[in-house]
Amino acid sequence: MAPTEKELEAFRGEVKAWFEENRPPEPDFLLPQSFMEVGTDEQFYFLRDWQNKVYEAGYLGMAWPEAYGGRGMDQAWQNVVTREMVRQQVPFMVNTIGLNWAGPLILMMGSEEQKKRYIPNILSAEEIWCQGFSEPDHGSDLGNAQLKAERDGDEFVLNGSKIWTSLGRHAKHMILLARSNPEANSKYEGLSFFLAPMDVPGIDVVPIKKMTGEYGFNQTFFTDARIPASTLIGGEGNGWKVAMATLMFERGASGGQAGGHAQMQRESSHLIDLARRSKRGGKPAIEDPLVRDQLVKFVMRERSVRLNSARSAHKALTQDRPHAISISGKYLITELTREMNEYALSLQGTNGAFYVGDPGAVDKGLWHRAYFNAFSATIGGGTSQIQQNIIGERVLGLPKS
Amino acid sequence: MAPTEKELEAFRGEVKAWFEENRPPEPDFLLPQSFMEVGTDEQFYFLRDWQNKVYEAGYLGMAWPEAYGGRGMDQAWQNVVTREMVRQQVPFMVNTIGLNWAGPLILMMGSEEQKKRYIPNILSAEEIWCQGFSEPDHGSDLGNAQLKAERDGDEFVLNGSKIWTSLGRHAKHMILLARSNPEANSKYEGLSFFLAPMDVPGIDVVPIKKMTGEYGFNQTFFTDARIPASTLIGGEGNGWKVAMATLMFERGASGGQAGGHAQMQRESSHLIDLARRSKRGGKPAIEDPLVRDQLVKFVMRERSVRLNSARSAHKALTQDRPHAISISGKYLITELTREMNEYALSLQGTNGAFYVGDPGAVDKGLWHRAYFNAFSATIGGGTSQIQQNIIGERVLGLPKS
Amino acid sequence: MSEKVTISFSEEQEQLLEVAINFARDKSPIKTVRALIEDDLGYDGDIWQEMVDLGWLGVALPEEYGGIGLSLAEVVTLAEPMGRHLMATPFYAVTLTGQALLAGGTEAQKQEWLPKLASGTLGACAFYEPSGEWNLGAPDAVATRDGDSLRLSGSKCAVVNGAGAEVLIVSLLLEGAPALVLVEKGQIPDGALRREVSIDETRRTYGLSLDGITVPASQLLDPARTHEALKHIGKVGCLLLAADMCGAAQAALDYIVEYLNTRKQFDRLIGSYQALKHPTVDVLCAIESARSHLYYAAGEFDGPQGDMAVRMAKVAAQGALSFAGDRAIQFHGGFGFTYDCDAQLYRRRAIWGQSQFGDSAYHRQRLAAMLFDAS
Amino acid sequence: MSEKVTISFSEEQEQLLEVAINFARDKSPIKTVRALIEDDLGYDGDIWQEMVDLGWLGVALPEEYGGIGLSLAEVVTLAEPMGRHLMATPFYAVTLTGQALLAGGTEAQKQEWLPKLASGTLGACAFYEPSGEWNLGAPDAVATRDGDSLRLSGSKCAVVNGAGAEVLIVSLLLEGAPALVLVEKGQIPDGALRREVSIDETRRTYGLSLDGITVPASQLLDPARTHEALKHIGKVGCLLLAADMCGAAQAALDYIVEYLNTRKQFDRLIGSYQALKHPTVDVLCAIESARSHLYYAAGEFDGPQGDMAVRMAKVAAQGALSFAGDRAIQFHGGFGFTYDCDAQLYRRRAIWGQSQFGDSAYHRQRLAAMLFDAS
Repeated sequence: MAPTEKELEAFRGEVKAWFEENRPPEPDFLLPQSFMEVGTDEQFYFLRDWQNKVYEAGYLGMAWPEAYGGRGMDQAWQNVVTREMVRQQVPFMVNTIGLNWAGPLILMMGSEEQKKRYIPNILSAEEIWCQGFSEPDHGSDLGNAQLKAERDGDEFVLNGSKIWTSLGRHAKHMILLARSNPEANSKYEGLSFFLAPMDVPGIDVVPIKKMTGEYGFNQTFFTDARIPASTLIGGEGNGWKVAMATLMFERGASGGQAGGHAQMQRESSHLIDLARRSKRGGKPAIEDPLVRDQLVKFVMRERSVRLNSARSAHKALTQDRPHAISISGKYLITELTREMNEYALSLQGTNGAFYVGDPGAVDKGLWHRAYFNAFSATIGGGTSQIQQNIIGERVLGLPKS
Repeated sequence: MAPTEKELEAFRGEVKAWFEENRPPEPDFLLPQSFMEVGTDEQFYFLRDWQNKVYEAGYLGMAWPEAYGGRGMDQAWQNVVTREMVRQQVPFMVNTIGLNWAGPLILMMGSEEQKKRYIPNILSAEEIWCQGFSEPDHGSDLGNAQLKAERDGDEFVLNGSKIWTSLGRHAKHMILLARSNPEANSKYEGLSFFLAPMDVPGIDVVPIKKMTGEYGFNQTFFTDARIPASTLIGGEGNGWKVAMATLMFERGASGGQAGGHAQMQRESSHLIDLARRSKRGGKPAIEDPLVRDQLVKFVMRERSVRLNSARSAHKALTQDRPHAISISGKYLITELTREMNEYALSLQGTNGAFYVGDPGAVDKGLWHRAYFNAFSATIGGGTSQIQQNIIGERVLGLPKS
Repeated sequence: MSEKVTISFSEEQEQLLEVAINFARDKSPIKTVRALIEDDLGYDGDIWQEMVDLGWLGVALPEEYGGIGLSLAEVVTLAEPMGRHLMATPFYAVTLTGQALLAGGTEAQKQEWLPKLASGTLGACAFYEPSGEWNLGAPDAVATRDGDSLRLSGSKCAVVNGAGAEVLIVSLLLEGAPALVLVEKGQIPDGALRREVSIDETRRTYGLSLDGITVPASQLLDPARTHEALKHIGKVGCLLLAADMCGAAQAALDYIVEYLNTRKQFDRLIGSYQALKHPTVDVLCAIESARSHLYYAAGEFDGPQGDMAVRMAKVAAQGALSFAGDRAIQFHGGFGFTYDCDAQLYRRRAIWGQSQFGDSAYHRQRLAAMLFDAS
Repeated sequence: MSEKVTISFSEEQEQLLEVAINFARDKSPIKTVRALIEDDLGYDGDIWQEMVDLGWLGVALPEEYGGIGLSLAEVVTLAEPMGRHLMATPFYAVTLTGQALLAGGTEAQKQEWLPKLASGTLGACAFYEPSGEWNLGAPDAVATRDGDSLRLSGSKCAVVNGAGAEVLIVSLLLEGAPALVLVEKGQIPDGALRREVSIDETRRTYGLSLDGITVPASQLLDPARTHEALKHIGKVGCLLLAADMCGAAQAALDYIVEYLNTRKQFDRLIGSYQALKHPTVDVLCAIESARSHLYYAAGEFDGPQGDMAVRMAKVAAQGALSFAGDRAIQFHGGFGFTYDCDAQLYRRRAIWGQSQFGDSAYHRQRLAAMLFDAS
């Protein structure tokens, strides 16, 4: 039953207090801003323990079924928690792929056995998940995935390579899109989707240095790696459909995620705060009319993304193009994030010259790193240019390019 | 022989004085800003007489051969005149197509007879020229021109229609791209180029109302119109090459024009002047930091177009991509013009509501009209989007879209 | 803004929206819009009467003054579809006049005029002046006391539907302070109203010379509420224009998409070219954002964020329509440049909307103060 | 600007440009650039010596001080190709130091130091401070007179090639007025220089603590010329950075074009997609404009439009490189996000260039004053 506003308000107070009391002390190393940026073991274990603590407190997977470690409650309760986590800017939930993509996917189309096997450990962070979609030579062209999965009895033998596997070194499982039938009628029909174990022989995870100078991504090599056929999900040859469903979770176009925020957001409020602290000609930058005008533009764009979500609640207000908002969200927010972080550099005057690790770097160099990392979102999961194609074709019905 | 700087300086003084003395008094109707906007007879005759006067004074076609009505002088002299005309903002030279595209084309590849026949009357404005390139259904796709030109003895019979024929009602001749051989191997090989007379039976010119609410463009219909084969230029079947050469003149990528300015430019200086006269919050808009910032951006873009031309004089400074500047010029200047005129509307406060004809319209509504008319340049002669293709493919060597 | 945001949307809004969508589509096909451009009055009296009969002029007026007693949120659901179909009626002018009277009128004025406005009597607002300034609180026009009368002088412009109005609300200075005065049709000398050449040809606006107009002092609106009334008028104006421009922007987008899906160049539908497709996607996104700002502002109008939300709605709608109109012209190629192409109708409407109640830079400046300077 | 504009370009410039293009290309392939990032010194001493032997450090210094007696226009023709190949040498620091001394030094200082700088002795400039402000005329660092000595205090940052420099020019306040002081290597205590973590890893910059440094008063630069010297330094800094960034932007463009012409997606070369092609065209146009501004500024440096031209050159180059670098990352897709992709080198360089001698908004503000407020 849906909770009342009053109940939720009371709950929010409780949640607020819990996070205030239990948020982990700031470590002496710089924390990553999302699961894609976890580059060291100390960062990983810190975040894993924190997710586990939140789960143990009952604040994760609240709307997931009790049978699989959830609490079977209305989504509204979880949303209160998630928003409070964002508000207090506590560290994010590191098992992001498990909580937001793999988990809902398994709940939607996994077997009973798969649900029992995987879901509880996703919530507790005992088993970390990673994603095996992109390949080195087919960045945006998911349908062209070439990693081979040859059936051999009740096993599949994997050969090939996946790239951008965040948390690959810590992951126990991978959601994997592979080519099980190279002879299929279309490239899409030849794909299958696996909940692949990462701890079988023949899987090598090699870290990739990012342009930030840090690690966090990997390339994963498969050499005659054998995985059980029971890890198939959605049925052999249906990999493309499963992958599309997963992307709907990834883009936030489908609900059902376990909750908990997935990244430390750089919001306009942080940028405004930076402008208050920065000087231009001896005065706070926030007093500069040009800075003000630009900041208002950012605030409005950020608001519009939230307001779009709010408007989605009313069918009458989205009747013309019902999917416009959900399909365009990723494009809007990722480009905004990149631009805001880039703009932050111009507020730093001569100190924009300093990077992470320099005592003179503004906010420890966070803005520089955030700007660079923002590209992982304007590139990953379909580049902004591909997003524009998708929006144009699916929402406006324009012909394919 | 090239004149010295000193000689040119002296000449400039003379030219300056002549235009100051001879510029026509402001008429009681609003003058058009280019030949594409000539909508009434009174506008046309005013401008024709003015061009004739400038020619009679010896200030037009100065670098064209004496044999055809020019003066055979170095181009530098003509440039002094043209710049002075721009500086003083005297009315433009109305026979624009004749002076800048048809004229140089005939001089480059016309027969001796054609040169003698056409060139002198172009300069004197006795014979006005128009252009027959675009067709109603093939806006940007020039190579696909469908107007039929069937040979019949020493005549060609024309059937079809051309659109955007500025000055069509006043023109004596048209540079015409037509399909003389529908069976040719490629669509390009089937084209021929004519210096077609407009006063033969079977040619109808119908005015088109522009979005400004004014006229200036026409659609020209050809119904069994017969023109002499002697009006062919470049040879039968070579129409595409001739058209491309013409476009190089149109885009300013080839020199050889007769000189004289072709339009009343809306320059950043006019915009700055408007900002001085406009009020924002009781103060001149020019004191508003946001307005200032935007105006500086415009000034810089405008300057860069001029500086690009200046840099073109030095091969060492254009060695990497020798054609970049000439090929991109049209795109840069037309988009800048559109944006500047659009911006001008925001400087007018509540008075931006008034259009040409209202006594409350700022500068008689010139800015609104100029903004609308600016689209004729971002669309005509290959849209900005097509220009970007051309630049990408010809200058950067990128594959075709 | 990390708190949860909701957009309130009432059942009444939902019902009115449906009705208005159908009404505007049926009554204002583009042919009619173009025909009315040539018409001197500029709108169809029968259709106007239908709107009156539907009670739409009283939607946001209290029942005690003959209204329906809903709010401006419901008015937005009427104004947006009208904007989408470039519907030309005095709806905007009469609504604004009613709101001005409601916020600033004396009890007697409200009792006399609001029921009339609710039942279709025309009203108009005369705020702007040749100075071109947006600040409603600093007019150049003047009223001078002459016994029990006020003698007006100065000139006004951009008076929407001014010619047919039975009552006009005029801003001016009285004894050095801004004031609002009610002027009745009969008090306006012949020739004092002059039809203007508006950039938006679907609108009828008028210049008004105040010189020689004298009205009883009782026609002064409540001086104690002038400030509040001007603020309210500004907010209402922005909200109505935001709704209008949001609607028009959607029509401009539809118009672009239709062309991109039918027109071929180089043997391909032009919508397959990313050079046209991607900017069109950006137009869509601008419109979706603008609509979200609009309906948030509609629901939040009287709330703590109302002023901010309304300004943002105007900025967003203005931006979306200007962009959509500009690209609509460009993407229609040669045809886009003709008067027959509807693209110009949208672009002209955006220019007009920009000229009223402050442009985007103006509002962003004020938004900055609200967002960054709050103590 | 309806007058005729010309860009002067001397024979010496043309010759030097050719030589520098070949030199930079040969000596600074991208492998070398990346190797030097890992190197503590950050540049190749042998190559530096070659540049010294070519006389490049004396190009814009008068012959009487051991220079060649050409101008900064010729220096630009050297700096642009170096930027194009991300060449790491102390050329920038030494040139700037020489110009600072030339404009602000006493005759004795110039006679002592300029010939040394012209022949390869390293110099550096210490202007910036933790305040982050660009105004060179308002430092926080202070010099106090102590008999015939000056005691310095405060801290400086972003001192390019500070560690190896034999001489540093330091800005500070002396008796409340801005002043420039020459500090010799031997006068800097151990540990006072700290290598910084620069966003541009091809640069070596240092923080400098002035506390405890004492120099003879004779090391004060000519106080009568401080104002002029600071102005000159700002102009030179902008010009050198404009050249550097123009060069780098061209390399970034080449890097994009190369990828667009080889990488396939969905079975098509990605350069055939207008979503990538058209922004790349805009990068090209930005670069062409920036180069035109640059060479105009180079030729006009000491002319009446010099100050304006140099600021415009910096703004244009900054904009072109930031844009080119940002799009280079994006258009390289997943690879663009890796350290191995050169796109990041260009983007980092743009961020660094933005941080020095004023960003674009800063210069536009000053340009506005020159353009619009001149009497």
